Amino acid sequence: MIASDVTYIDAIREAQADLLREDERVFLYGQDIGKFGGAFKATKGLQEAYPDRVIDSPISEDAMVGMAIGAAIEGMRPIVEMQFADFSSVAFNQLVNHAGTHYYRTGVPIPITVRMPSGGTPGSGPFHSQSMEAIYAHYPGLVVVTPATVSDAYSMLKQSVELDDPVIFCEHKFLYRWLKSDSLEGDDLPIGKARIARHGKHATVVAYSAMVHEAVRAADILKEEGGWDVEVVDLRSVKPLDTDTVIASVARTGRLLALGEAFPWGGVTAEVISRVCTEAFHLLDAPPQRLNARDTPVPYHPNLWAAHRPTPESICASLRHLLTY
Amino acid sequence: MIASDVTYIDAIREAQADLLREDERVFLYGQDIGKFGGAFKATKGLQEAYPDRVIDSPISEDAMVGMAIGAAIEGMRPIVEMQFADFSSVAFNQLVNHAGTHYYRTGVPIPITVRMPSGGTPGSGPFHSQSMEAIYAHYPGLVVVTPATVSDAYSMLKQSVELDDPVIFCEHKFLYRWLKSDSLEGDDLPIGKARIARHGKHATVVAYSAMVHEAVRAADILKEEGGWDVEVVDLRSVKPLDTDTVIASVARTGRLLALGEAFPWGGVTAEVISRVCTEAFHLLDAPPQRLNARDTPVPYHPNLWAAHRPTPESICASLRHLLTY
Amino acid sequence: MNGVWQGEAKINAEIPLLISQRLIKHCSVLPSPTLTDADLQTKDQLRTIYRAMLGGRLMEAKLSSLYKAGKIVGGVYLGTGQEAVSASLGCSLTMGRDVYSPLIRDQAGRTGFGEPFLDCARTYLGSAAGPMRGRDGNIHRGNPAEGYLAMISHLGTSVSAVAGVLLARRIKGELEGCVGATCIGDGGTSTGAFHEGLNLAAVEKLPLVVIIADNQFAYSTPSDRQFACRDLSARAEGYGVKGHEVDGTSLEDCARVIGGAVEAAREGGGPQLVVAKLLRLSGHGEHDDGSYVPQELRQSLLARDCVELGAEQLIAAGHATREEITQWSSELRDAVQEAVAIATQEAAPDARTEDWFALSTPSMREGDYES
Amino acid sequence: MNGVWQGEAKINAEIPLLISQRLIKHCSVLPSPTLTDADLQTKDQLRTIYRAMLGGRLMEAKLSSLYKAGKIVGGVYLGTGQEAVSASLGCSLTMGRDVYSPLIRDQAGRTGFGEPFLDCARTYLGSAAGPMRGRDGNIHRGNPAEGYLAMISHLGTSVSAVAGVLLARRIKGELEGCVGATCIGDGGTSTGAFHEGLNLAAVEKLPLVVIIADNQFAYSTPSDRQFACRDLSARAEGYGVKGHEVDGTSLEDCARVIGGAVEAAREGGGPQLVVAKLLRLSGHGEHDDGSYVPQELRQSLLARDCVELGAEQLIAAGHATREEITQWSSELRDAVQEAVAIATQEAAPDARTEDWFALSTPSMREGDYES
Ligand SMILES: Cc1ncc(C[n+]2csc(CCOP(=O)(O)OP(=O)(O)O)c2C)c(N)n1
Ligand SMILES: Cc1ncc(C[n+]2csc(CCOP(=O)(O)OP(=O)(O)O)c2C)c(N)n1
Ligand SMILES: [Mg+2]
Ligand SMILES: [Mg+2]
Repeated sequence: MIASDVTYIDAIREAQADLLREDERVFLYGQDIGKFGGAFKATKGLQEAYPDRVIDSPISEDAMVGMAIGAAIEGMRPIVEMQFADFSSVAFNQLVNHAGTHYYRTGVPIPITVRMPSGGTPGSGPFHSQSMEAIYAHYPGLVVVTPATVSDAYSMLKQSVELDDPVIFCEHKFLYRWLKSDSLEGDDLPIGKARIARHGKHATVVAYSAMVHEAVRAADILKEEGGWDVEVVDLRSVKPLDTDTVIASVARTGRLLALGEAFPWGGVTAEVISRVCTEAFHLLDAPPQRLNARDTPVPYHPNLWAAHRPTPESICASLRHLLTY
Repeated sequence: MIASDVTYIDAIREAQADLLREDERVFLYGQDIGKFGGAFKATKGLQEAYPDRVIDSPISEDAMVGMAIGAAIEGMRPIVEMQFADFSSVAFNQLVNHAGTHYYRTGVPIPITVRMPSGGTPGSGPFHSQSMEAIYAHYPGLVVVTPATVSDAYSMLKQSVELDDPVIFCEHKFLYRWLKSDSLEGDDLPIGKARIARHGKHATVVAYSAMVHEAVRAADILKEEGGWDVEVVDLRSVKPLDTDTVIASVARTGRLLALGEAFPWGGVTAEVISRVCTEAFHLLDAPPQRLNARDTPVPYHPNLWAAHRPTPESICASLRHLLTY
Repeated sequence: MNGVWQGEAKINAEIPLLISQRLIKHCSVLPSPTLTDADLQTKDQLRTIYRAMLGGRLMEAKLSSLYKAGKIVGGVYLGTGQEAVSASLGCSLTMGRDVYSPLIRDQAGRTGFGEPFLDCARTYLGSAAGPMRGRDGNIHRGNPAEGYLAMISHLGTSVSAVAGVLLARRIKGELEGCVGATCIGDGGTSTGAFHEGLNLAAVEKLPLVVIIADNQFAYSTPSDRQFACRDLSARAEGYGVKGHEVDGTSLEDCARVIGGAVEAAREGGGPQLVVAKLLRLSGHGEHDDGSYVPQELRQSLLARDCVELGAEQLIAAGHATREEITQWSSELRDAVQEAVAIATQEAAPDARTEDWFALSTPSMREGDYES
Repeated sequence: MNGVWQGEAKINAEIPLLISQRLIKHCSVLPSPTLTDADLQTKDQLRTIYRAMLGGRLMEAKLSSLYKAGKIVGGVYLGTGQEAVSASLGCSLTMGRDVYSPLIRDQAGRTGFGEPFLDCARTYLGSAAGPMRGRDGNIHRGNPAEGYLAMISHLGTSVSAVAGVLLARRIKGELEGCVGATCIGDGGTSTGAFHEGLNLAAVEKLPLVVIIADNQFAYSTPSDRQFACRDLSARAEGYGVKGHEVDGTSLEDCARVIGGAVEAAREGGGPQLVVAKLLRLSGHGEHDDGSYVPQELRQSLLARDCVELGAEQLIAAGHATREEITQWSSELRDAVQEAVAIATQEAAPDARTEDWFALSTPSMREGDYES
């Protein structure tokens, strides 16, 4: 499909429509995803077209994932929609201990894709804003993807379902309607490959999901401000994490900022810095920098929310520090 | 109490006995902790002494933690025993989203202590061996402690219960009966302070929980082998993480190995390396090293188990690499 | 709009006037008041509950218009049609003595329990002076130190928390005469947390009242996609708790049955499970027009507006006059207006002076450990 | 030892001899066989089930002695006393067509379902040739590709997984004639996972059979600390599923009721919940002497040994002779011995050649990314 002005959420819907059409093993399961089309309309109209394969679930996240695991064992390719990523906390056990261990234990892989509407939006508060990628990436056995663009949302969802392994698909709610493109088609990079979202030579920002756009904005500001050329690497998936592309960028720039919207302890930024420092220490011309959300629940009020997560301003501040080191 | 030949599990039992005796707000809640004394006998005899404050729970980890949260709001100091840390996955939501957010949201802290029998032992397999500290440390609002010694098991459990905040108390099953001391008393360091477990000048190993002992063994081997003096820092708590003590040690040695028994993606080792590299980059004379368990479920068979986690041999290999860099 | 509610007009200023017109239209379907349990159905109690219902309705009407005017960010969730259930519970409890953990559709119950409108307005409007200080919003509020718990979003999780407060009181020897109560929707009963919590409370025989407001939908999901039993009250026996069913549209019935369940718990009868049948007379939130609710359900008895019906009941029983109700209504509307006016003018939280700490103990705080 | 079980001797070689002695002692308490449902109680079926029971008992006896000899690391969990329940389910299912997710005390059911003793021995002994290749152990085994699921430890989680296999078959149009089944203990019913899974299956009206083996204890915890209802079968109505109760010590009753539940599910009767009453005739695991089980319970009818009683029933009904049973017993003992002998000699997994990957897709594997 070539569309003009297609949004990130459109891409997710289209990917699911394509998957349902192309692959009989695919079915969708989640709360309010049927006639209602889902809390974010990611499945709008799909039940009408595929009444047996778009199924409304009870409010039972643990059983939703358990059910999907069973269906996957039986050869299906379920896509489970969490209404918000935050509610997957209740399915944590089935995800990490059942889906994540199954292939290693039994040799039978579990091809489920769990869609997680992730990340903050103003006014969403502590329980509708979380970025849980680090939680799922820490455990063995799960692929964790974090598309930042419309075409990645589309192609990576399709790839996720095609993978034989369980995939945690972190889709960013802030991008749903804000991010537009004139096509669903992109470069179709495979999961596991990072992309240079913006080329530069003075410093590397490693980001993913919505933060890629904030990083690009910050880079634009610094270009304007001081002629700095900041490179932005979009990780695309955080597990596998494309260390090679990150290190190649650091080799060009000598400077690294790891940027994420999740909580600060551990997580993607720690992993990125740790990998670069253990594997490519001597490429660094300055101490690496790190920027995450703050170590509190995501606050409700837009004033607080905006200061809780990294912003172009705070990214610029980090980068200035890094560039002038 | 001064005992001779007191084990790590004795220390945990004694701490609970003391707490029950000294503080009427303390009560214990968990599966089989009453008359039976708990799966590991950490509460042996305590229900007899305190029949109203040592309570057997149903197999309901979510509700066990929810109940403790309510009791804490009401001014009590519940200690919840998970039968194995691995089963806390089912209580993950109550821990991170209810206990962890409460103080920030309402101003009312939640003084619960959740005891997690953690870590691997041969033959325990994927679901009775996990080290979950990184999962809980990633979320805001929880203190995560990882005692490595008999006296720390004792004093840190008492401190944990005295804290107004929720504490994830990771006690290592391998140490339960293997680790002995002639006294419960130690230096009584507060939670949040790391300890130099072994002094050295050539490299720093940052470890915690059972891995402290493996690190010390490795250090002894290298001393013998090549006269190397390896310093071992016992983090004691991973959140808060005592960056100052770690950096002070790296300042002395110039070399860092971060060591942990948990899964390799993210986690304590990434956090340690990331902090040292961002805050004390120039103290490092060599790229930092990192050693964790492998990225699979913890295997059942002792052969596999022993190769899944770091061993004195693999630690020595890392250290040799580091020392001769 | 596809989803106009039969009772849409009820949130405007004319409630008491509408009542009298509808009284005539509806009186054929009205059950005659059964005054069997005279103690509980006192005039005072019904008047108190009704005022809380009206307060809830009017506060929420205001929240809805603030939302539509773009003055509230995030969601607004109304309890329209559920006020009789909610207020009957809230008014049966005493702040300071009892424990209450309301859910999303419990404005009336919160009001009945004694929460000032100002706390509500401040939370929705994100005032730094509110109980949640802008850190959390809308229905995620409470005053835990007073036994008024602040829900998290994850459905079912309050059940065990309320049980925990009660268990703590038992250990302290202070349980006598206390009740803990919480609400849940039909959809929330599908959560593991609900099951574990209710079972735990049953094992401990705690004085816990759980109200299931079975409003036929969980967001857009109808009950037959949520559970397969005839009626959720069939679950009580399986937990070994006392079960009750009640017509959630009837003030009189709710007051009697819910009040009775609270009393039973208070008097040592153990956990009580009350299933109230009604219809959510709004969308899931104010962003949702609820167009998926079938017309026949909107016209069924479940769709009766408990605020209208309650006024009819009060008037018919001689417990209140139309004038009094008009009077309450205007007093409450003023109180709502005043609360909103105050909260609107209060300072928003300031990120620069915000305490960015999730732990209360200073020595446990790591501060900003990023470079 | 404090916790010697009344039936301890039953795991030795003399089962059929013991049976005849006990027959005399016990016959007064034996219910006369009710042959109402003649179809299901065929001679063949009972003989098949009994052989699976014996197989389970003998395999487990061997596991216990291997454990005590230090030849098995980790835990050993026996189903002693639960064989009639377990085998009645396992034998009602057909591998390849049906779906089965057994739990910890289901050696007899596994045997009845068709798992070779060798798979069991290999898993317990950690053979690299076993279905779990030493990666997982003991009861955590299965052959998922054949509809024989490999449980994780977390109780309750299998219910939704079996439901998922069935839902998948429905979508594929292959559900006709299939049944999915799983077991859980009294304690496992307290988990949220059990509740969510059973409720989901009920909503989807899947052909799922859930057996609750109510063996009076969860580890050391007696049922009155686990649930407050009269009987767990009271839960069926609340889920909208068909409930059954059965004396778990009686082969005849288990065969009839559990076999009947499986048939009912197979024929479109929707989910079936069977509660079997019995006593765990061992410790929780072989590390536990079960000394907390009160003496009166050990001497109650719940403590009847279903293997002994089953032999009596078979003999009394003329379905088998004592000689046949002795013969089966020695054949099965040989088979167990042989399996253990093979597994014992097989190579353990080798860490150096182990594939250390948790993902099946090579391009998704990160390898050892530590330096
Ligand atoms: C565990 C969990 N999953 C999903 C949600 C998202 N959610 C919020 S309200 C709601 C519907 C609740 O329906 P019901 O319990 O019937 O209450 P009602 O809204 O009808 O009052 C859902 C799915 C949630 N809050 N918690
Ligand atoms: C969620 C969870 N919590 C705790 C455990 C630890 N555990 C394993 S078996 C068991 C007792 C189970 O009792 P029951 O369900 O009655 O089965 P039984 O052992 O009596 O057959 C417990 C607590 C577990 N496996 N899963
Ligand atoms: Mg509802
Ligand atoms: Mg049991």
